Amino acid sequence: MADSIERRNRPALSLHVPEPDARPGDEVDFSAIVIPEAGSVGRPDVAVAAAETHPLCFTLVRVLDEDGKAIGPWDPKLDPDTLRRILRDMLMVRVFDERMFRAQRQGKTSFYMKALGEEAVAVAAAHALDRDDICFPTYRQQGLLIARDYPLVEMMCQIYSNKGDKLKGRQLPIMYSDRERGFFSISGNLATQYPQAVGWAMASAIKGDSRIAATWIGDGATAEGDFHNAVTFAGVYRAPVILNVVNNQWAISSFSGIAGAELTTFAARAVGYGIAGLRVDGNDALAVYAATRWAADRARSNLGPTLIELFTYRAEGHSTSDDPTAYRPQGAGAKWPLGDPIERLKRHLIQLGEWDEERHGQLQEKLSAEVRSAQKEAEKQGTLGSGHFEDIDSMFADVFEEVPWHLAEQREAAHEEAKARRK
Amino acid sequence: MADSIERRNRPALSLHVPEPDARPGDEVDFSAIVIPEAGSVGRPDVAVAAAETHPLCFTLVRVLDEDGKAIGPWDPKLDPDTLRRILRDMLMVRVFDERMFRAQRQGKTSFYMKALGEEAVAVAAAHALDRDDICFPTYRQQGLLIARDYPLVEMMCQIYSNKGDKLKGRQLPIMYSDRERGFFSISGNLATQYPQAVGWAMASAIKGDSRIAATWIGDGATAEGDFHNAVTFAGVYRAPVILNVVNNQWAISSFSGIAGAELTTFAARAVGYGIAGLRVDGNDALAVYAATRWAADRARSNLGPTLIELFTYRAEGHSTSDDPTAYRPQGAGAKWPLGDPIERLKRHLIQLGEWDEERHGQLQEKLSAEVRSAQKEAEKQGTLGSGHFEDIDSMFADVFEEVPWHLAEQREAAHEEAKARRK
Amino acid sequence: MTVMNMIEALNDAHDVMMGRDDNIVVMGEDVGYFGGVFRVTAGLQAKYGRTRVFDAPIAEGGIVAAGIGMALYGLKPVAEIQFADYIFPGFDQIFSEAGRIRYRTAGEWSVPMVIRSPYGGGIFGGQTHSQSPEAFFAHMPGIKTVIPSNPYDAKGLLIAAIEDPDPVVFFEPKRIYNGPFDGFYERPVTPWAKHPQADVPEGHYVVPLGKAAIVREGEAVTILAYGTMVHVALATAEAEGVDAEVIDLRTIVPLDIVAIEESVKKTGRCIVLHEATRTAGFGGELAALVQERCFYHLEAPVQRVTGYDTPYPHSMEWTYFPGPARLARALKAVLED
Amino acid sequence: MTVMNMIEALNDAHDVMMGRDDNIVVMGEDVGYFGGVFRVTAGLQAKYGRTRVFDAPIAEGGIVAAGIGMALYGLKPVAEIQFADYIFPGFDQIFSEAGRIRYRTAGEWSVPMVIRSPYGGGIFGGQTHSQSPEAFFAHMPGIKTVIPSNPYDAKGLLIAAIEDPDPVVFFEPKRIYNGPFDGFYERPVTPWAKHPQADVPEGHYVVPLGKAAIVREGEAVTILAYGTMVHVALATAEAEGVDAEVIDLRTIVPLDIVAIEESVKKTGRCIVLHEATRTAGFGGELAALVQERCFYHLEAPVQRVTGYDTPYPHSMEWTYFPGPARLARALKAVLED
Ligand SMILES: Cc1ncc(C[n+]2csc(CCOP(=O)(O)OP(=O)(O)O)c2C)c(N)n1
Ligand SMILES: Cc1ncc(C[n+]2csc(CCOP(=O)(O)OP(=O)(O)O)c2C)c(N)n1
Ligand SMILES: [Mg+2]
Ligand SMILES: [Mg+2]
Repeated sequence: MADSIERRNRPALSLHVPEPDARPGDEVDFSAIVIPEAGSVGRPDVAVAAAETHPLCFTLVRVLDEDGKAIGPWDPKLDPDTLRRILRDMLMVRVFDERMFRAQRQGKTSFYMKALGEEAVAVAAAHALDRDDICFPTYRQQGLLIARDYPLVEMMCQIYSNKGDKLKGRQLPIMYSDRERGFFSISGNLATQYPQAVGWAMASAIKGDSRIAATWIGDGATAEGDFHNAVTFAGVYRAPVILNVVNNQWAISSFSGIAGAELTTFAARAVGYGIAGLRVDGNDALAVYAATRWAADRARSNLGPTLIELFTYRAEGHSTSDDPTAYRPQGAGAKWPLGDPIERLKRHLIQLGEWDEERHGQLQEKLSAEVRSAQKEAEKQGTLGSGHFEDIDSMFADVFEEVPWHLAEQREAAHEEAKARRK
Repeated sequence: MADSIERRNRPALSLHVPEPDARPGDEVDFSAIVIPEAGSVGRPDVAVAAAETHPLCFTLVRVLDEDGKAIGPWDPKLDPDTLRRILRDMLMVRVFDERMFRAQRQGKTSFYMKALGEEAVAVAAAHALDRDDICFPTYRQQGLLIARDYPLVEMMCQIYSNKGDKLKGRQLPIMYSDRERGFFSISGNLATQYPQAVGWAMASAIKGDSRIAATWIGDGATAEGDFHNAVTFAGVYRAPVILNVVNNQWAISSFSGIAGAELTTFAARAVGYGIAGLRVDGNDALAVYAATRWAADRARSNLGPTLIELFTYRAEGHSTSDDPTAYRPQGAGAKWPLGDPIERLKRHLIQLGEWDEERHGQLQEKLSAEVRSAQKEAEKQGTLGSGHFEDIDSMFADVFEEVPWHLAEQREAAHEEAKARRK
Repeated sequence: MTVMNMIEALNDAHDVMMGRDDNIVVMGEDVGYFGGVFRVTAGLQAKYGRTRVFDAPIAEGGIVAAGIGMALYGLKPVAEIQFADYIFPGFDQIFSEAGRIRYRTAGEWSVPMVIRSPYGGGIFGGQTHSQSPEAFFAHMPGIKTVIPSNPYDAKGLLIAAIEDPDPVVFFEPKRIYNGPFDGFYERPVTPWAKHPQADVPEGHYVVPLGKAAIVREGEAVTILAYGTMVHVALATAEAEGVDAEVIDLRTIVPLDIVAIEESVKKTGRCIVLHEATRTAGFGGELAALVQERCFYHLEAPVQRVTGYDTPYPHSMEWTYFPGPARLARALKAVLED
Repeated sequence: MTVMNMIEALNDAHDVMMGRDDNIVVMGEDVGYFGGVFRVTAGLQAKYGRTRVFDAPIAEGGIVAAGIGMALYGLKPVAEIQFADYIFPGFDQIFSEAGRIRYRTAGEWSVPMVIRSPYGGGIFGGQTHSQSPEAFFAHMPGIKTVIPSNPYDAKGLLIAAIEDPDPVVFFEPKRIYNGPFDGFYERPVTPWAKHPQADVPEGHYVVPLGKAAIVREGEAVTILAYGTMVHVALATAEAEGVDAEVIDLRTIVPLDIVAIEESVKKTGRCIVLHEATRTAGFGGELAALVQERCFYHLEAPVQRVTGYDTPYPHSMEWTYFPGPARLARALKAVLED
């Protein structure tokens, strides 16, 4: 056995507990964040061996520079209409979020979550994917639904759990589901969707289909075992799936260091599973589009999964239940060095001569009007506060395809209880 | 949305299911395995940043060359007595395994698992660790107990679940536990010990202790969520723990490709968690010793965890319940290019002039005699086949520290049932 | 009709269904080339190919989750969990996901999936190869739980489970894979060959989920059992010369409440028999239901005969196992009451 | 004596114990700097330092496993699982490890650890912030399960749990964190302030595990409840003018069987009340025990009043919740029988 004596000369051990750079009262300080020049990162062919992508796990794929110019090999060279559509969708997400946040504050629903500052992550990806590729999102990818033209009224009815709610008041607000648009039902249980997406992709491969799957997870939730299960299965079977990690650097009150980001990147996880990996400026819609498209082409060509870390920042609270000033400095979001995805794409379009402040103002107006009228429409069907979805038979439906005797008996009892109450 | 038309020009997807190079009837072929020269891999200072170790995750730390010479910076330069002790312990494991395997075949117990060909993994590590460092092993690290002088009779009584069994017949054979020697109870549930070891190490750091933890897991079990939990926590809190992955290339009938080893190494997992990683020739006792010592020094110096992949080969069946010729070529073990850890260390000692065939033969004799007499001793206390541990009160003890009423009632009923049976 | 043991019958159920439906895929640890540690999937990879029958990483959570994803796509995954003792890493995906997806999507999506797992004791498997965790699954909305007791039912129930539109947990009492076991462990083991329920029809047939079988008619007392315990109940009734009615529940969710009520109202006495630990076991649910629905017919309290509330001890298997001696004492008590 | 709500009482229990015992460490998601999403650990990190109170990665399995490792070392970890709905990734470590380590090592090692988790419905939390999974834990050998119903008990029981030598799962009914809730949801919410059980002694005191409290004496019927449901039982008894004896179980394993038996033998009638889903819920165990032990005193079947066997529906919370209307109907039934 090694001599125990020398151990005594060692320093006592101590536990390292990661702490963010700044807490309430401190100055926000993002100076430690290394930001490579836009266009400075090479773009490997989609057919390269996974290992050749691993250097890209330690940098940032960026396309838009400070003046809004698109540069370098990752520029997807999108036509102005597509660019305007992406801008429009991101702006719609923001306007919609703002409105629904207020609706919650007005007691019209129990809960809401914004994607402020992260709109590019979902919107640009949606445009890079094929329309019939399936998405296994988290609660912060409402941009996918907006980009795939899910009616605002449908979204609002779900948020209100009202009579028009397709999900019959069963799900927490924003836990949307829309099979028609390839948007899988959001689960309250973090990370569960990640390995499910891999299973879906495996099935697509088993059947010789050509549709792929894309899934999203937050930085915090990567700690769950389901993350490991997903990447393991994706790697072993080379499943046609895009594994997105949305690193907005915060869970609820805990920062990404508590999820393991102090000494490495989330993209670097790809190395240990032998799959392709990319680390991307998540506030650069063109970079997100290009990376997603690269991974989609790779998956569709039967070359397996790609892990994409989307480096962004959660500019506001985690949800309507959260006040971020309790654990991080006020206004941290505004100081985020990678800027605002909407402003950046707007600047790009203007710089191309395809957009201007006036049209931007008009668009904003138009979208606000759309949202307002959708809200009026939705509220005709009630809100959680007044006129929520209520139907005893429905409460017992869909537990199983058919209602077994014990649920039928309980349904009967529920009806009688309701009668008794009315008296 | 991206144009769906072009998708139709894509090849249909297909599922990749990993297959080993050879199945029963095929020729064993290990030619694909890349084996760097002994001594060719550099040894970084224990204080380097984790990232600087990552190149070592894609090679093999080796010390003993073909002629049994120890070469290169990883040579631990052990004195002959220590070398002989390691040789003795490995040989003891082999002799013991052989004997107990036979005992199971003779119906003296229900189950047994050998470590044939992997003896260096546990034995050399035990000698590199401090005596009071704790081990969270799997069922294949019996070498830790042998190296820490756990009485053979104790081991056998546990294997026989007999009256002398310290664990009172409660555990499957070989699921040893010995707190005194820092050997944590083996669980039937794979991977559970891995995050527990990290928690123990975190506690040691919290208390300013200087003891570290070491844990082992098989290649197959790395797929469990507990593996991810362990490495995540170890990385986040920089816990003083050595995370060993024993890659013997087989689970039961499934090879390491099913665990994700086709396109990367298990050591490479370290990269994505930002911790140190080493990949080691697991059949080279000196390399195992040196790597373990490097990781132990690093952990004890408060520099955090190291993931060590021990590259070896499971030379025989998974357990007494398994016949490997059903899924891999006969005699694959004998052809393993990294050889036999006992033969290699023996050659080294002989080459140093510190050992010879005659003494080796005598040692083997002596160890066999020790095992035989221990077996006689143990069998005086019975075997599972005849005279296993049986005590109704004990069956209800240790569920909780104190026996609550419901267990007391059940104990009473069990006594009455026994009485009724005797009639 | 061919004589099959339970393993052959389960293997045949896979074969019959995979031949009929290309969407059925089989995955699990060691189920591929090797055919499973209990050989239930033997030969299937050779016959149906590696992309329909394949080994999975050792990650029960991943196996269940991947299966859910495949079911969402439109496949019918049949996943094997090597031992029921190892199903728990997949617990969250079964409970929080498989069991709720149809509900939370208002029927937009569903998870037709079967999770098979060898289960129960009697093989000296120690704490982690012997457990009977059915009660956990019976408590999960949206999950059906099936436990066959013989080759005929095993095949028919597995086919029904595969054809079911909802997730089904299918526990296979491993002690009776190769022959019925009645708890008289000192007697020579009997193979299935001599057993009537080992005559298994070729091809497709169904034993419907939710239907119990009255395997012995009687007037004195009703014994509710499933899996291995059905054989213990039958043998003990014989040995004790008790006119017991033995009901093989076969499915515990949904339960065949009609069969239970009719029998208990007839006999006025009831014993619930299971191998699982007692407290909060499924026997509690059965006893509660019986006294709720047959209270005025009961002449004695419903008795539970179960495993003890301890881990399953390796060497003391026969002291732990709820065999004929334990059941006999309960029969005496319930009949004397 | 200070008036405290349940959150303050639980926070105080941590504070009192951490001050007395350096080996107590607190970990969980958001419990450190922020003090927990329900503020139960507020101020503890500032007072006891970052190595004794710290945030954990979002990995409930890792939290439980690391806690087990710490307990094996000799610390006393108190881990928070943010919502009981999210405890399932840690299920295997609780069931297969924490609950069995003392047994499988014949006492060589043990796991003195507390796993706290906010639990239950009534806050419009939807399917995944409302569940009551106690029955799963009651079925685990080696695990104790505690559910307080008021600030005084919450502090005393948590101290007892921390001092207990075995692993304890401690469920905190989040609906009554800030005030007792009796199920009359249309009435104004009442704070704890006015409640006698909100008078919480300073410093150390213990409410022993395994002891129930008779919170209302009565002759007509026994109502067994715990957590939020205790308040529903009391209010309903008043509202219906029923002479009910209400027992707050406080600990479901180990159970205070003496209190239950004495009461039911006195009243001859029994209702079991819980929020959890019905089938294989803990109410089944209670009903089974009562009829086993009090059969000849029972004048009516034991009734179960529970949540329905569906996921917890967001908008229909008050139709789902087993409130006064449901209990009143059961009271009528059990008293008329
Ligand atoms: C299994 C599970 N554990 C805990 C929670 C509670 N919870 C909800 S969101 C959240 C933070 C998630 O952070 P991250 O993954 O980074 O996603 P983000 O909100 O930043 O998009 C937590 C802890 C949960 N929903 N599920
Ligand atoms: C959670 C769990 N799943 C499955 C098993 C069954 N099982 C026991 S050993 C084994 C193979 C383990 O292979 P590996 O991790 O490579 O370890 P090795 O036996 O090669 O040392 C399996 C699948 C188990 N014991 N626990
Ligand atoms: Mg985040
Ligand atoms: Mg292995």
